This record gives sequence, structure tokens and C-alpha cells, in this order.
Amino acid sequence: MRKCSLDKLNLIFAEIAKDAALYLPADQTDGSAAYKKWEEGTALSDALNTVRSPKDFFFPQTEDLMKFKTQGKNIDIIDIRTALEDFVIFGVRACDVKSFDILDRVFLTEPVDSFYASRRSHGIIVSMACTRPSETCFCKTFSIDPANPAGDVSAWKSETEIFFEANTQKGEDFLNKISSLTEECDDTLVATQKEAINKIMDKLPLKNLDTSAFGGGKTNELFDSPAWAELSQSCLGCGTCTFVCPTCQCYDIKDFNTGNEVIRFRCWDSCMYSDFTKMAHGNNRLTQKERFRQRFMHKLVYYPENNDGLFSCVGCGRCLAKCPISMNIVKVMKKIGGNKSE
Amino acid sequence: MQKITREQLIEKASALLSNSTVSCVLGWGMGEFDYDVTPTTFNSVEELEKGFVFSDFCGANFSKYLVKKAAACEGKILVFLKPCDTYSFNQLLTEHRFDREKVYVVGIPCEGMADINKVKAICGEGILSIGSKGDKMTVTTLYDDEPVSIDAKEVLAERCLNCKSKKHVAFDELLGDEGDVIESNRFDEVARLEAMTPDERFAFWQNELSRCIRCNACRDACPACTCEKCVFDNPNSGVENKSPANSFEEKLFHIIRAYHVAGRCTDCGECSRVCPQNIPLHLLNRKFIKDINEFYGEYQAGAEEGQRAPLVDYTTEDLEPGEVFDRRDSDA
Amino acid sequence: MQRVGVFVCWCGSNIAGTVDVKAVAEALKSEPGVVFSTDYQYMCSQAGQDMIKNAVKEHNLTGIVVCSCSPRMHEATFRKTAAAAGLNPYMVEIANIREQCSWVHKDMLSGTEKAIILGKAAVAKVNLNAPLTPGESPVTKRALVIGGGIAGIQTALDIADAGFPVDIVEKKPTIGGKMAQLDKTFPTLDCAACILTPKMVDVAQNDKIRIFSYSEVTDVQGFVGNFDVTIKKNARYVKEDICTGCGACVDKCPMKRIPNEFNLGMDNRPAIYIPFAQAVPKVATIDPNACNMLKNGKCGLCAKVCTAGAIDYTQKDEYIEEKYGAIVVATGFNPISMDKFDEFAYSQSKDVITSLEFERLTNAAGPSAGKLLRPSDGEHPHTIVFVQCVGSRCESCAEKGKEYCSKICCMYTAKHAMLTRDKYPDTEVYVFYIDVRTPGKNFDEFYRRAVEEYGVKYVKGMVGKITPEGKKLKVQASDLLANKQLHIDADLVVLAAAIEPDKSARPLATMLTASMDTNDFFTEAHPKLRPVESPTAGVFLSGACQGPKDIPETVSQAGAAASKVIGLLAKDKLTGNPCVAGSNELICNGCSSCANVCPYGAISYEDKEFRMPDRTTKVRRIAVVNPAVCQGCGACTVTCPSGAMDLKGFANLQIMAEVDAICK
Amino acid sequence: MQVNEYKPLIVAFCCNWCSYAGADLAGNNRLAYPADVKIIRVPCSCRVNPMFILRAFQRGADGVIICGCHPGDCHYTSGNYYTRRRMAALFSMLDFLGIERERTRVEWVSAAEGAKFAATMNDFVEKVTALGENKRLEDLRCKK
Repeated sequence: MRKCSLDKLNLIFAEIAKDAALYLPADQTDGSAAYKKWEEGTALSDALNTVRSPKDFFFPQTEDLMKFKTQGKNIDIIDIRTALEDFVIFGVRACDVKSFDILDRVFLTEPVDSFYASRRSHGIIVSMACTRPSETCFCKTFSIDPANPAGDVSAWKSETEIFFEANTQKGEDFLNKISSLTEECDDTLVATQKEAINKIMDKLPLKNLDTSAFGGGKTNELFDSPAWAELSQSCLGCGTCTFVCPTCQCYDIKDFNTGNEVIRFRCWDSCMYSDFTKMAHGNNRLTQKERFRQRFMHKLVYYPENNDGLFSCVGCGRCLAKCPISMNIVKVMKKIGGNKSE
Repeated sequence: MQKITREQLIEKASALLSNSTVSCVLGWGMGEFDYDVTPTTFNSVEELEKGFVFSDFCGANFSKYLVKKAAACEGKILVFLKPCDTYSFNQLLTEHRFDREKVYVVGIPCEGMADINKVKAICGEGILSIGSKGDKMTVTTLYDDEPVSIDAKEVLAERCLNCKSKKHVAFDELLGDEGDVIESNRFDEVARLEAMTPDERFAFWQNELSRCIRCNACRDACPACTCEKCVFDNPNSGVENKSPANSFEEKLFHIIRAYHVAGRCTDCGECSRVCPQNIPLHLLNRKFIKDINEFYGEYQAGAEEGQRAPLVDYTTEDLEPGEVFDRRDSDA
Repeated sequence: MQRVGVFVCWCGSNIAGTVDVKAVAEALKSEPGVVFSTDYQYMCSQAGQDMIKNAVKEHNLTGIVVCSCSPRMHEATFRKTAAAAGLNPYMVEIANIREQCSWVHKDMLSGTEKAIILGKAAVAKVNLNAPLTPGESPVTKRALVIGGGIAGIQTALDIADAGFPVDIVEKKPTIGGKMAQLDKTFPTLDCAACILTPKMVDVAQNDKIRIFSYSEVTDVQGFVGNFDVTIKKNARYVKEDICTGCGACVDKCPMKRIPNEFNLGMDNRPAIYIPFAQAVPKVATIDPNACNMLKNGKCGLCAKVCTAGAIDYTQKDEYIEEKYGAIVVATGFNPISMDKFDEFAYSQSKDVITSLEFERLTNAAGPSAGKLLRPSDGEHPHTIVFVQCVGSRCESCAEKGKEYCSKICCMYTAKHAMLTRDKYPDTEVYVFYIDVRTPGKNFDEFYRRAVEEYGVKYVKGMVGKITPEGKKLKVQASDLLANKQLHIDADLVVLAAAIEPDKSARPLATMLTASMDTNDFFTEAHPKLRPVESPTAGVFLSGACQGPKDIPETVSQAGAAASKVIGLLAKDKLTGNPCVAGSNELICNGCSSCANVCPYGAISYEDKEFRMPDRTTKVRRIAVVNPAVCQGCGACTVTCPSGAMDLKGFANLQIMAEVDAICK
Repeated sequence: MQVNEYKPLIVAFCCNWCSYAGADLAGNNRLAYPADVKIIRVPCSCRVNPMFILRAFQRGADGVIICGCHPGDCHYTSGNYYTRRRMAALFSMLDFLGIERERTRVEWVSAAEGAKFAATMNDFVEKVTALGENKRLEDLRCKK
């Protein structure tokens, strides 16, 4: 384990930014935090987390895939993929780090999504333990430990110091680069912090959220639950939950005609939208109830069914904070799961 | 801080359910915490008693829900409307978006709703409970041993700080005292932006709109946005798009959305309330309202049912588009 | 995908002079959908049109782009060509590379570049064109003429002569209008009554013509071929069909001191009256504001003396609803009020009169039985001053006068002056003028006769002030040619008051959705090419309601309007403009915004049941456009937030495709 | 003339009855204006949807001008009155967002005002040229 004084954090950032683009949570003018590319003067935010999740780095909201150009009656297809540079995402919380595993299982299994894979291989993740989780946090439900965040490098921040520990070769290399600015240390202080975090975790209101009603094989049991109609009755059909979610991975592929060429790009889509997976015959999810159900069944049943029981929710709490009608996965789990946790 | 209580509302709703005036009630459903209420339809007195809440966090404007819920309810639906909601109610009626006969409106007084973001800005994350007594709010958190007492006024939502009316413009019945239209300072922020240089304004909006994730929450919560099919969802409209590929598309969406509701927007503030990125979208709508007031005379959308909106109206003496700026320049 | 043919016209050197037409044709070849592209010297010539027709056949074209002169010039021509080749005529788009390109740009390079871009825009549009078929609507074979002056009379007679029924609505108790008040007409000096009254009689006797006198139009709905009009017949308290016009009631009526409108208040009439001897219909009318019986229930003398029993004090206003295929507006004119012209002392002296009053003074049926006597004391005037352009051509005095020339004053003043000198050679006659305008057949000769043969003293200059002093009117004027001030002691001053449209015209225009200019004259559909049609289909213009006119002009315009009406009524069906709005019911919100902005009332709403995707049904309010009423302005399309409303021929996607093509 | 001189792209929406005819008249009278102006014919100025204007800017236009009949002279009686309100509101909003106000204009040009049409276009092109390229409402994907 290595450490350095917070006073030197800026020097570390500068050092990292020499070779790779460095992104870290920074405060925005509206008071919330967002990942920003570091430049001299950018300060690491104290906020618990960013509004948008860091999935953007690997799976951006819009991404050009290829271009077509017509010359007279001919069409040229242009591959626009370019070699990526390494980049560092600093300060990723444990929940969000876990979300990359969930996305990896979608994009890195055959057929591998080359766009995602390329970004993923160039990204170095420096995670950060959560010292002050929010009431909306429920990562523990999915066996995520905010005191021991994964990633290439794990970090802990105290009032005065920051501690690093490498988990991967990439992480080792990263720490080597900043070794002149850090010093070797033992993990006493970090252990104390972990203990404090665990204490808080035990006080969180959603600590006992129960997942036993969900998982692979529960489709028949849950699909026709009358509770779906009740839960979805006021859903506005907006995409807030899906767009702030670190694990939602659906996208649409569209063409944009610039007049001179056609850009084929993909952009996030939301299963909450009425035209989601619309096909020639129309839409197979006819009302908001079906769309709503799809989202939660996917996270809590279909995904685990296909991924060794892994739920595609990391308990980050973003949807709890941002849904315009305050309907969210916790309420769904409690209602559909039979309120077992209460 | 609210003068009307949960119990009074349940009593009223129960009475109307019991005497069969209404067959369902649109109200606020209890959440996980004290601030995350969900608009909910209650079908019985039991359901009301179990799940109905009323607090400083019941900000949602129910008028829009009537477009779907009025038709879905078997009999009449009881809806509790705060003064600002009643303007949207009238505007929707003007546009024939639901059947008035299917709705029973109980107007309720509103002392202004709280903004949870403002509470969190003071008390931090980890809120366990929020209680309200008079002008004070008591907040217990994970990280404070003692409950924190805050002034309710301090955490009022922006739209409530600039409340334009405590008067109900549509109702079947009123609970509590009726208020008046208020002289508000709601255009001050617009005026502040107008006084900036174009470069400053451009930078301001570039910064704000760059946060947009096109979740459509503003549109989907907006009581004026009730199109059967939004142009931005319609591949045949020529402007459909799903996510902002660049800053042009960010602007396009918000300009067109504000334009489409211009003259129809009642300034209820739902757009800004629901924006996950805290973009002050209401300023775009208020700009149109301010302009309309200045160019064509004071107009409050939804003040009366059946009003003719300013952009579907004209006089032969209207000012010329070019004079818009001459006028402002001479004011400055 | 369309198969588009592009035809680039040289227009001789008009286009080819600044646009490389071959380069344009070549460049457009590679545009999407284009399968054929060529150029030719004159596309609009027979040979050019044949070239298009052949290409349509040879290349199986589904769309045509002609790069040529303005579509306002030859769009119709090329649409016919397309139709002749078996294409839908609306599959043609014109790129205007003459008026808006070759003629305004001098540089070959930029001209060619722009022509290519305009061509691309037209190709982009035509790729999205769809065949359009005009809608059809039936025609009610009856015409309505609003106004019963010489314009209305002539129009009605001509329409009736072609065999179509016509109704005339006249707000006065008799038809005849202003012409009935005139004495003689210039430049022939025929007696106005002698040529007008036979026509009035013709109207009365024509079984195709109905006269609604003392009536007005109160509502107009519908559209060309199918107007629904409400006519209010004001109660005249005399049964029209029974009254014989004998005049016994008029003689016996005790209320005899009502100012007589027909003589412009220069004498009196009774409360029950017939405006003049040759009135049509010749029936009495009771003035409800003057009749003691109607006001106080006392009198009833007229009922007693009426042997026919035509008097009916209980008569009520009657509303008649009738259908018409065409409407002719012939609401005429009035002299403007002289009240504001204090400098001419019109309100102060009875001996300052208007020209129309002068007409009545010299008319044998007038208040002085045709003797020219001063209204104040009945003495013969020895010095008469005519003042022209009172309120006309009055740029600086817009609040009391008119900016335009009233056109008829120069000639009637010459007539008045000449007739005065002819009848009373001892009278000195002065005419003050700004310019004398006599552009008409025999007009200038007429005016010169007044000066040269009759010794009328024409003075170029305006009268500055008129002051009544004793029996005289002190006229202070300037003679611009002699550059001196004149002081004339006149016995009578005649003001050539400007004329203005009748006040009833403005509300009528609103009912008809017909447009007016700022002076309240009706606007013609085209000032040169369609002078007797209003822009609103099925509404025609006759006489001075469109602009100041003398009698021969009015009569010829009346005939022209009639011929347009006859042309319309001769059709069994009307084909409309196919470029009309239409609402996509699947995404219509039924919000009524479109109906709010539609100037024609073409949009209505209906509740329609829809099958929802989840197999439930839902009743929704939706907009429906009447294609026969819609004129295709597109106001509704922009006000529709969901884009449900679109305009055929100028659809959202078509215009955006043009924008894209221009900007790429 | 300088090479590579900046040439703005101007989209002009002209109503069929007045302004388009006015543009034709400018042509008839050979009244020159820059070829940067490209005219799109619409039945009435009230057919111009704000979306068309934004579209033009997106696609690379540097200025957009809407021409219609003079108020009171609309072929459809009231179309240009709606245009007047719509564009006043829209232009004010664009200005509010910091977009240069000189890039948009409404001008009333009658069928008889060929000279006014040419003069208006000359003036508009000059003003937009002075502003330079539209940077604030552009879509970079559409740049060549």
C-alpha cells in the first residue's frame, strides 16, 4: 500500500495527465458532480457520486460506428475506428466498478463489441472507498463492499491523506508511475476507515433489502404479478432511471445524414420508451406496465438467469434519487419480493 | 409547513369515495423515505389510510396524470390540486386533453414545497427522516447525532420561492383558505440573463445544456407536453432524435420544446423539478412568458379555460420581430 | 424511390448567359433519384415539352424537375406537360434559375454553382412528392350580389341574362345607389336617371332576380360554390308584396320634417316614404325612428289611408338563409365627411356644399326642382367656386382625408362647371385644382370645352380658407401659375369631396374572409390579371368597393365580375387546390390550436374511436380538414405541436429536404 | 476579388404570393444581390416552422431570412400576423441563448418591391458576412 498527502494530490494528477487523459469527479455549477477531464485547477469532488455513471467512458451515450459516403451512384463505407489512447478514471465508487463487470458480460462475450472492448482495454480504473454513503445506497444487497472497492487500483481518502493499493498489473504500472510522489505505508489507517465504513453500512435504511425472491428461474413466478400494474401506474415513461443507471446497456442504432455523408451511430435507448424494440409488426410491449416490468425483470431475473446469478443492479441509488415520480428498484423489490425485508 | 394535513385530505377523500362521488383518488403514495412520494391512485379508504401521505415533498403536478388517469378510472377521479396545478388543469381542458366530467377537483392550499436537493445541500447525504413543524423542519441523518433543525423557507423549491399564485383557478371544492394571485419576482433571473452580453448568455446556456442527458423527464413530466406522439420520438417528423449527439442537438431539443409550449406553459416548474441534471429549464419557458407579457400584454396560461393562447392569436398592431431588440436595447 | 428527370432550360441566353446549363444538367445527374438529365434552349416551347414527354416514356420517369424561369411563370405549363405524359401534374418541381439566379447574378461561376444548388433542392423535394388529386365540390347555381347600385344592378342583370338566379341585397329601401342621385353623366351629359332607371326596371321585372331591399348580409359561411348566407330583411312595416306604391300614405303622414337622405338632407320627407319616384321596389317604408305610431303607438294614419292594407306596424326583422355559389361585392362608395375640413367652412355655411349635394341641387327631382339656388336663401348664385381634391391626394392630412386620388372629381367638376355656365351664363365659375386628370375617352376634350367654350376659370392652386361674411363667402386662394393670392367673394362653394368605401364593407370583408387594403377598398386577387376577383375564391368585386371608379368603368367591371360568376356557376363541380392541409389522426391531440389559426374555418373536430395497441379502444378528439375550404396557407402546420398537421405539396419533410439540399 | 473570401450561406423563405414574386421582380429588373442567397418557396410566411430555421442553421446556414406579404396584405388574410408573433418569440429566444440576433430576420416584401427585395438581401448578406461563420448553432457533423 502506498500513500501520499492530500496536498500532493494535484501533483499526482498532473503526473498521471502527462501520459493519459485523466477523468475524475468534479463539482459542477449546479452543485452536483460529474466526471471531468482533469486540467490544472480541477479539484476532486467531495460528492458521494456523480449523477451520470462512469459507464459513459466505455459505453458513451452516442458513439459513431461508421460512415457512408455516396459518390454519384457509388457508396463508400468508411471505418472510422481509430487507435485509442490510455485513459484513467479516478475516484470510481465500488458500485460503479462492479457495474463494469456487468457491462463486460454483455459487451465482451461473443460477439465481442469492438468499440467497447477497445475503450475498456485502454481504461485504467482507480476506485475510491465510500466514507459517507447515502440513505439511498444498497450496494451491500449485491455483495459489493464500499470499503473495499475493486478496480485496477483501490484508493482510500482520509482527511489528510490518500492511500493506494494496486489490484492488477495495470494498477501496479499506474502506481509505479506515481511512485515518486507516494510512499509505502501499512494499512492500519485504511483498516480503521474500513471498520468505520462497515459500521455505517449497518445503519443504512436499505441494508436488509432481500433478493431471494429474484434471480434466474423466477420468470413464471413474477411475470404476471398484479403488482406490476400498481407499481407502474404513474411511470412517465421517461428515460431518467436508465440513463443514470450504471448497468443499463441498451442502445439503438441510427443513421444521421449530414447531407454529404451518412453517419451510423449508436445511442443509449431506454426500455421505458414506447418505441423501444419496436419492430415491423409494431411493439411487443404495448403499455407502460410491460415496459416497466421489462426493466426490472431484466435486472433482477433475466440477467442473473444468463449470468450465473449476477444481478444487473449495483445498488448505487441513482434511480432512487432521480426518478421524477420516485418509483425505483427498491420499491419494486419490496413490493414484488413480498416485503420480506421489513 | 403545510397548513392542510394528511388526515384532512384522507377524510375528504374517504367521504367522497363513500358517497360514490368518486371511484378513485389521485394522491401521493408513501415512499421509502420521507421525501420520495409517488403519485398513486387509491381505490378505497383502506388504501388511503395505508399509503396516502401529504408533506412538503408532494410537489408533483397531478394535472398531467389526468390525461391518462381520468379515462382509466371507472367513475370520477378525485384529484387534489395545489393552486399552481389548477392552471395546468385549465390549460389541459382548453386543449381538450381530458373529460372534465370525469374529474372531481379538490383544491388544496399550498405553503410551498421543499426541494430535497436543498435539504441535502444543508444536511448532506444519509437522511433518515424529515419531520415538519410550523416553519421548521427536523432532519435526522446517519452522520449527525442530533436531529438538525432547518428553516423550511430555506429549502423551498425555486418555483415556490417565486410562487405566482395561491389562488385556485379551477376546482369543484376547496379545502382550507383560498389565496390570491401573487406579485412574484419570477422574471428576475430571466432579466438578469437578458442583461448579460450575448457571449455570456451563450456560455451560460452552453454550460447548463451540456449536462442534458435527454432522459425526456422534463417533457414527460410537463403538463403542456401531452402530444400523442412527440416530434422527437417520431421518425417521420424529420427532427426525431434519441440522444444529443452534440451541443446543437441539446439546443434543438430544448428550444423546440420550449417553443412548443410557449403561450401554453403555465410556469408550473415541473421541468426543472424533475431534471436529474438540475438544468434551470424553467428559465426558457419564463423567457417566452416574459416576452409574451411584454410584447402582447399580460397573459397567464390556464388562468381561464378556453383562453386563446398568444401564439395562435394576433393583432394588426403587433410589434415586428426586428423591433424586439430595438425595444430591449432602448430599455437597457 | 422516384425516377427523376431533370430538364435545364437555357431560356435562350436569359439563363445560359450566366449559368452553364450543361454543367447544371451534368451535376444533377448524380443526385439521388435522378435517372435522366438534359438541357434545351426553350423548355416551354412545344419542342421542349415534347422532349419532356418523350423522356417520361423512355425513362419511366415518376418525377420531373425543370430548371427554368419562375414557377409563377411556367409551373402550370409543365404540370400540363406532365399530365399529358401520363404523370400526376404535382410530380413536377421547378428550380427558379432565371429570375432568382441568372438574372440577378452576373458571374458565371457563382450563377452556375447556385443553379446547381437550386436544382438539387428541387430534386430533393420531388423525391418526396406524392401524386395529388384535387378534391371536388358541387356548385350552388345561384349568385348573391351585395349592393344595388349601378355595379350591382349591372352584375345582376348580366348573370341573370346567362340564366342563373341572382339575389341583390341592398341596405337602402331602393336599389339605384349613387347613380340615382346624379343629374347628368360625363362626358356625354346623358341624364343619369334616363339611363339608370330602365335598368332598375329591368331588374325588377327579371324573374331570375330577387331584390332584398332594406336588407343586409349578417353571416356568411361555407366556401366557393357553397356559401351559406344569412340575410336580414329589416322591418319596413309595409308589406312589400301588397304595397302598390301609390303614395297616399306619404301624402297623409303628419311627420313631415324628417331630413331626406336622398337629397342629402337638403329638404324633408315624411316618416313613411318612398325615396324617389322611380324607386325599385316602389314601396313605402316607415322610418321607425320618426314614426309616432311605432314610437308612441299614436297616429296610425297611414294604415287608415292605405286602401291595399299594406301597413303592418307589427312587422319584425326577418332572417333569410340562402345558399349561393358565388358572391359579388358591390358595396360602392360615399363622399367622406367634410366635418373636419374647417378651413372650407362646410359646417358654418349652408352655401358650402359637396359635389353630390350640387348634383341634387341641379337635378329636376331635387330639392330646388333643378334650379340652381343657394341653399341658404334660395337666391341665384353669381359667383361659384369649385374646390377640387378636398380630402383626396392628402398625404399630410391622413387623419381627415385620403392619400389616394378619388379619380372621378376632375370630370364631374368640369361637368358641373360647364353645365352651370351653360344654364346660367351670367355666373362666374372658378375651379381650383392641384392637377386636372382627364385620362379617359373624350375626357380631355370635355374638360377643354369647359375651359375654352364655356369660359370656366381654372386656377391651379388650392383654396386656403373660406370665411362666410354676410351673404358672401370670402374665398382666399393661391394661383400657383400667376404666383399670387386671390380673394374671391363667392355666392356658392362646391367641394369635390374625396370618396371612400362604404362603411359596411369592413364587417362584410370579415364575414367573407376577403382582404382589404388600408383604405378599406377590397383587394383584388391580382391587381392586373385578376382585377374583379377577390383573393377569397368565389367572392368577386364590382364597382367602387375595389377602388374609385366612374360609371363606365364600374359598368365594365360589373360585367367582368358577372362573366366570372357565370364561368363559375356554369360548372357542375369545382376542383379545388390539392395542396391542402391534412391531419394525421393517429398523432393528432385534438387541441384546437390549428382551428384557432385557420383563416377559413376549414378545420373541425370529431370524436373518433381508435383501437389501441393493447387491443383496447379509446375515443379521441381529432382535427378534420375540409379540403374544399382549405386554401393551403399552412398556418395550422406550424401551430401543431405534434406535427400531425401537414401541408400537401409543401410538407415538413419536403421543405426540410430543400433546406438540407441548399445547405449541404 | 480576394480568393477564399468568406461567403455566407443564406436561406430565404419567401411566401409565394408577395415575396417570391418580389424576388422574381428583382430578377426581371436585373437587380443584383449575392448568389449566397438561396430561396425556398413556401405558400405563406406562416408555413415556416421554427424547426426549418433551426434545421438550416444545423446544416450550415449562416443566416435565415423570412419574407412575407406586408401585414394586412397576406394572401391568406392573417398568415403573416402569426409569422410576426412566432418569429418575434423565436428570435428573442435565440438571442436569449446567446445566438447572434443578426442571423435571423423577417422582412415584408410585396410583389411590387423587387428593389426592396434586392436591397434587403444585399443588406442581410452584408450583416451576416460581418458576423462570419455560424458557430453557435452549428452541427459539426454537417461541416464539410
